[in-house]
Amino acid sequence: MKKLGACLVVALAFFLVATALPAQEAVSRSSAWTTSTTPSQGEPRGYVQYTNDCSMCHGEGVGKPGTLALQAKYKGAVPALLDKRTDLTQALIKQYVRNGISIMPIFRKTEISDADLDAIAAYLTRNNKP
Amino acid sequence: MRVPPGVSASDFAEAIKQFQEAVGKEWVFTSAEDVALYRDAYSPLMGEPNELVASAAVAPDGVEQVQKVVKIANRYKIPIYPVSTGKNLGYGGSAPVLSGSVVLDLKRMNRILEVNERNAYALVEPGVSYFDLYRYIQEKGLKLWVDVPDPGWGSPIGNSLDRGGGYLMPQYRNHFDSHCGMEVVLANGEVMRTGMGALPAAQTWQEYKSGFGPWIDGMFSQSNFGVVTKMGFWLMPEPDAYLSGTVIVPRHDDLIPLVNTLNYLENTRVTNGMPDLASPLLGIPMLSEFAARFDQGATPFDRPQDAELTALIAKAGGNMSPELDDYAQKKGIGYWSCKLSFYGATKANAANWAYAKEKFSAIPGVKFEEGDVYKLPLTAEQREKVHKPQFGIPSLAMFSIGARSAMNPEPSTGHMWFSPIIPRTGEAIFEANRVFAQAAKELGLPFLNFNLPSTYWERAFIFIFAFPVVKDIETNKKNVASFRKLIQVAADHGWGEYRTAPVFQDAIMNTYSFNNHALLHFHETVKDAIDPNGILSAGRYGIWPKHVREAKS
Amino acid sequence: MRLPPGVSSADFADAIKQFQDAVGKEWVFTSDEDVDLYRDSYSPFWHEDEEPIPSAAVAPDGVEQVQAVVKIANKYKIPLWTISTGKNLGYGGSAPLLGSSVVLDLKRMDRILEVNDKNHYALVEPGVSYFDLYRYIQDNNLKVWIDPADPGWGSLIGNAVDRGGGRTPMRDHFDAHCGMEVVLPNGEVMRTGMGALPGSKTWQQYRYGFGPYVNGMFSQSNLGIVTKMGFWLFPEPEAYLTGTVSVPKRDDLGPLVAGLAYLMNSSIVLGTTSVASPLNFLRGDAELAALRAKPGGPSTQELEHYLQEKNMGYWSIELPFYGPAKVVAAQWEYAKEKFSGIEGATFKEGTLHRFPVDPKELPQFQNSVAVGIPSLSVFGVGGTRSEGHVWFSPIVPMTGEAVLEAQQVFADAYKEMGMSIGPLFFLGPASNYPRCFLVLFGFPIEHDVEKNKKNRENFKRLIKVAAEHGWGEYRTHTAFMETVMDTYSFNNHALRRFHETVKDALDPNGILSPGKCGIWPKSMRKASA
Amino acid sequence: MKNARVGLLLALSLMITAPAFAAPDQDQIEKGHKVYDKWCFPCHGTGLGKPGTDSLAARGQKPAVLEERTDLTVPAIKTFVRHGVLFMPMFRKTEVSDADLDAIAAYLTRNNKP
Repeated sequence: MKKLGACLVVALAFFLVATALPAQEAVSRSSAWTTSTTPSQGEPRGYVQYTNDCSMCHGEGVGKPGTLALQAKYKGAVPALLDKRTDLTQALIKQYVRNGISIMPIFRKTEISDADLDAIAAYLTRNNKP
Repeated sequence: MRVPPGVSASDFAEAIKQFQEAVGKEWVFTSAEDVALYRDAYSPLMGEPNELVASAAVAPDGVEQVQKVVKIANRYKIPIYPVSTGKNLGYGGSAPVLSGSVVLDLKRMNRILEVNERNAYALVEPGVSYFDLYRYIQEKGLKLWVDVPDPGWGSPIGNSLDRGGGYLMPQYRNHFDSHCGMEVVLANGEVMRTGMGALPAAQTWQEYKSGFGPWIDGMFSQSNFGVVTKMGFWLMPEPDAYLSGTVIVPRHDDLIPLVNTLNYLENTRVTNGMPDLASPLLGIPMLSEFAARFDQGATPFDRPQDAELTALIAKAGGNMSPELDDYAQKKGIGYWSCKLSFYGATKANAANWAYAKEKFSAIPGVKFEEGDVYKLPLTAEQREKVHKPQFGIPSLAMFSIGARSAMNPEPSTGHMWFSPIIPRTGEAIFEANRVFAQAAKELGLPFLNFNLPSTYWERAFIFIFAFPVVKDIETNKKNVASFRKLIQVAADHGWGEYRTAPVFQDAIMNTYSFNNHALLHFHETVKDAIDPNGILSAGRYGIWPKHVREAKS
Repeated sequence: MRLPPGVSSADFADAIKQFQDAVGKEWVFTSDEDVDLYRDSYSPFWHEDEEPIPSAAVAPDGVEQVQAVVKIANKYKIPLWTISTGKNLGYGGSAPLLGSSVVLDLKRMDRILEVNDKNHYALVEPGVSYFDLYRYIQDNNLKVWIDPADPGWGSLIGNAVDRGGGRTPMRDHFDAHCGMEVVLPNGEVMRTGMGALPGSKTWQQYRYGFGPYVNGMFSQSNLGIVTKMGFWLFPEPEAYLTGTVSVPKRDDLGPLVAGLAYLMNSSIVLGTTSVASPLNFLRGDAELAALRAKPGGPSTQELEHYLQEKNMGYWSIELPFYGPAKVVAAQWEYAKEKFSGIEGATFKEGTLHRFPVDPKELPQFQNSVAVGIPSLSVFGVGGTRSEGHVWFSPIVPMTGEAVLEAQQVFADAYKEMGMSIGPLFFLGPASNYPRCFLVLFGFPIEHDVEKNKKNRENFKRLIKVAAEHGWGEYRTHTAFMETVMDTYSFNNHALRRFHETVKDALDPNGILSPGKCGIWPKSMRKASA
Repeated sequence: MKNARVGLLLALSLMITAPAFAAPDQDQIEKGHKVYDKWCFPCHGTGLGKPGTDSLAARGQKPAVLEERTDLTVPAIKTFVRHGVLFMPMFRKTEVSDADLDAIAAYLTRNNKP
């Protein structure tokens, strides 16, 4: 229970400031990735979550089917890398994560919590023009 | 809200309340929107009324919580369906076999309890993924490799219980075989440890598999006899070096001695990585280069763009033809090839490869290509270049097979794997191709001209191929029907599937029918004894609890 | 004639008649003289009334006959104790755990059904011994090895289902099996793995089949009678080489064992090795005896010095390498490199043998089991006055620390029990299993009631001492099965209670091997605490 | 009870001197040789790692190899096979049948002086 409480607090805190992304956020993750690396201390949470949950398919480099698929779909009209995009909306991101698309499957809340998804959405829309 | 079969709405509401007390309100999912996240993203029944879906999901965060959930389920006779990471796409994902079951989602139990470098093992919970374990090991700088399956987001526990495979040395790439020690919550809610773990002060739970008395771990693989909450795995020490080399043979019939020699070399541990069969002539790529070809913007099918060859292949229709043999000889293209991998000391790798060449030299016209030599660990640059699972690095690259790409502009929405086990002989490969090509013709399926098996297991082949899942219900229906026919065709030839998606589990278990289904009846006797209320994973791998069997008959 | 517990003499007489109808009169043994042949030659109860002697023995010659016998046993609730070759001496031999059981002797089922030297496997019946299969392979000139247990008259099936170990790369015998045929307690015959698929082409090539993998349930158990079993064989390699690594100091054991674990886990060393010390072989040496006689015993430095003077290491391991001649040389070179980090380590290369081995070389092998040739040389262990032995066989971690700790703990326990010990107390912990050490102590059996009583008490005490330190027995004599199973008690004996639930469901009459590994049928179970 | 019986049997077998018997035929001896090779040689043969031979040698028995003996009697052989001695276990009739045992005895007594 203590753990859940901490998580909720972090989630709430994040929600309040999500529009203006804090440069430094204390990442006190305790649920989904207790056992894994965070990219480096002090990175924004959305970046951390994106790295852990999305980049193995949508990242840079070889063997990234998500990036390949978007390259094939848009043929360079928009960047194939999700985190270079400036046209994604938070609603759309959530739609894909929770419903899947093509061979991208659905992600459950035990994999990517709503709070994590908010953070990812915030990260991927950080450079959007207002 | 959907209610599990045979459970009253009021009982279910009561159970949900108790689940909430057990795991916390936020970890019981009942809204249609949340429960939909547990659908099988690759379900061939997607959108049909008989799609297999959950009524709710419960996500405990520890073994005590699992025990509580199981006890509540017993009280109200609620079918529950454990998933670990729920990412075995193509084999069922996170959806239950019995619609209306409550999914027991173990993803939150993602603790890495121990990684021992000196004795090379790990003890983990079911929610730990290959990515998690890999990152943990990297972060600690341990000289250990994890044998990963193609999709790195899978769970070592889930994959091994489903008896999946990988790429490293034989004893590691057979994932169930590489486990050592289990903790299981039984259907009555009791927690049990197997092997040396049953000894309260055990020092060797992850070092000796079978303990004392009957060794029952296998009962919890591909089954519904318990919820595995911890499991140990033997890891591979990082080798000194890696070497690969490719053997190329010129004629169709050379596949037979190629496989025989390969078996000798693999069974004596001369080559100790996953052998990789291919056909330069027919354009069948190596498994280890399959995904990389998408990155190169090419199709995975790699053969000379030559009209004469295309015509000859079409004419041969998957069979032996002297013209194809002649063409291969004339153009100097190998008919078959096999890439061998060697993990070990630099000099031993070289000596093993030299010996392998000597053995293959008995095949007239054989050629050899020197492959990669890496002193390990890999440099950052090498890591980008290699087929990652062969170096214990998890990846998702294999999903390129179905994703949109240059050669696949209209991607599928998923796939289901047809995966029969065939003998490890060249003759069996030829026969399987003949049989399945004939069946495909009869079923009106588009098929590759020839299929080569995978070599995840050291003593048998898997003749695996993917059926696409698409958005169109009619096409899916037809594919499901064809899949069922192929199960029977395979069984008629003595080939059984090693694993399958829930939709086909009954059909496949039915083919394992020796002596009037003695094995299934045995499972049912055990099931009724240890899970009298039939709450765990009803129907998984064809094993149904008594009340469902009686209702069916 | 003895009667099985709870069976009337009229019923038993009927059953015997029916057994005779099933297997032939000459293969049902009821005379005292014949039944005595089923006694455990190494029984720790010799000359005592508790010695479990069977009431009769039945020897079927095929799976249908086994089924018939099991069905008769069910009708009259007669306990059957199954043996294959009955030669697991030190672990119970051919005698039952429960006195007056009927022994089901499968020795006559000794058919070698298939040996495939392209895919390297064999399919055999339970009466086939290592000697039998070895001869068959030699006679047919097949290029495959078997992995014999130390005593070559053992059964491949019996040893594997007892989870015995050997010395070659296929030495984990249960792990090396592939596919079973089992007669269940209800008399039905079942095949596991791919064997459940009628007409299967891969029964001996893929273990698991589809659905739960149940084979392990039939090892060290009483849930079924295994009537056929497949085994993976090692193809004859080109060569075999051994190399011995010796290290000078007691504390070098840690890095020595760590290096060994690395080589084994990397498949560089593929066979059994044991940690040895010359101190065990120099017991008769006067200088060592003098050192040991010192009050408080010799210090580690004194022992190290003593060995140094003799130009001997404190510890050594002999590493076996299997493979092409050039490869085994390269592996040995690599191993030397790995161990050269230990200061003062010395290396001695053994003879390289090429296969097939020249018969003239055979006498060079003290124990030919390491190259797949069955033998009985292990029986030299008892010495010339021994009347048998029972094995105490705990599993300890594969670390130097664990070995040193186990030596200390068991030496203290021996002292406390007034038993004599050598300087290091036990012979080498061995890597018969890939990831741990097996420590074997042969407890002598004598035909002396008082000594045996004392030894049994000591044996039970050692089981408990081991368990307290987290070391469990991997296998034990029938006399100690209950005590050992008692130590595997996690969560109030959850594992045994699970076995009991399964036992009751599969064998409601409790006819198969009651008491095996501490698993009793409901009717004979002690009220649980 | 049973143990007393064994003792008696042993005693009897040792007391009885080899009775006069008809010389066994050559077929029987050859069969006995085969059975001996299968069941006795691994422990009582020549070469390294033969505990039966080692044990008899350590006791001062000459020759230590059973096949070279000329002083064994048929009842003694049968007693040892059916009752064991020291660490040699007894053998069941499913292993060495009575007919096989007769043959072994014939083989091992083939060179006895009449």
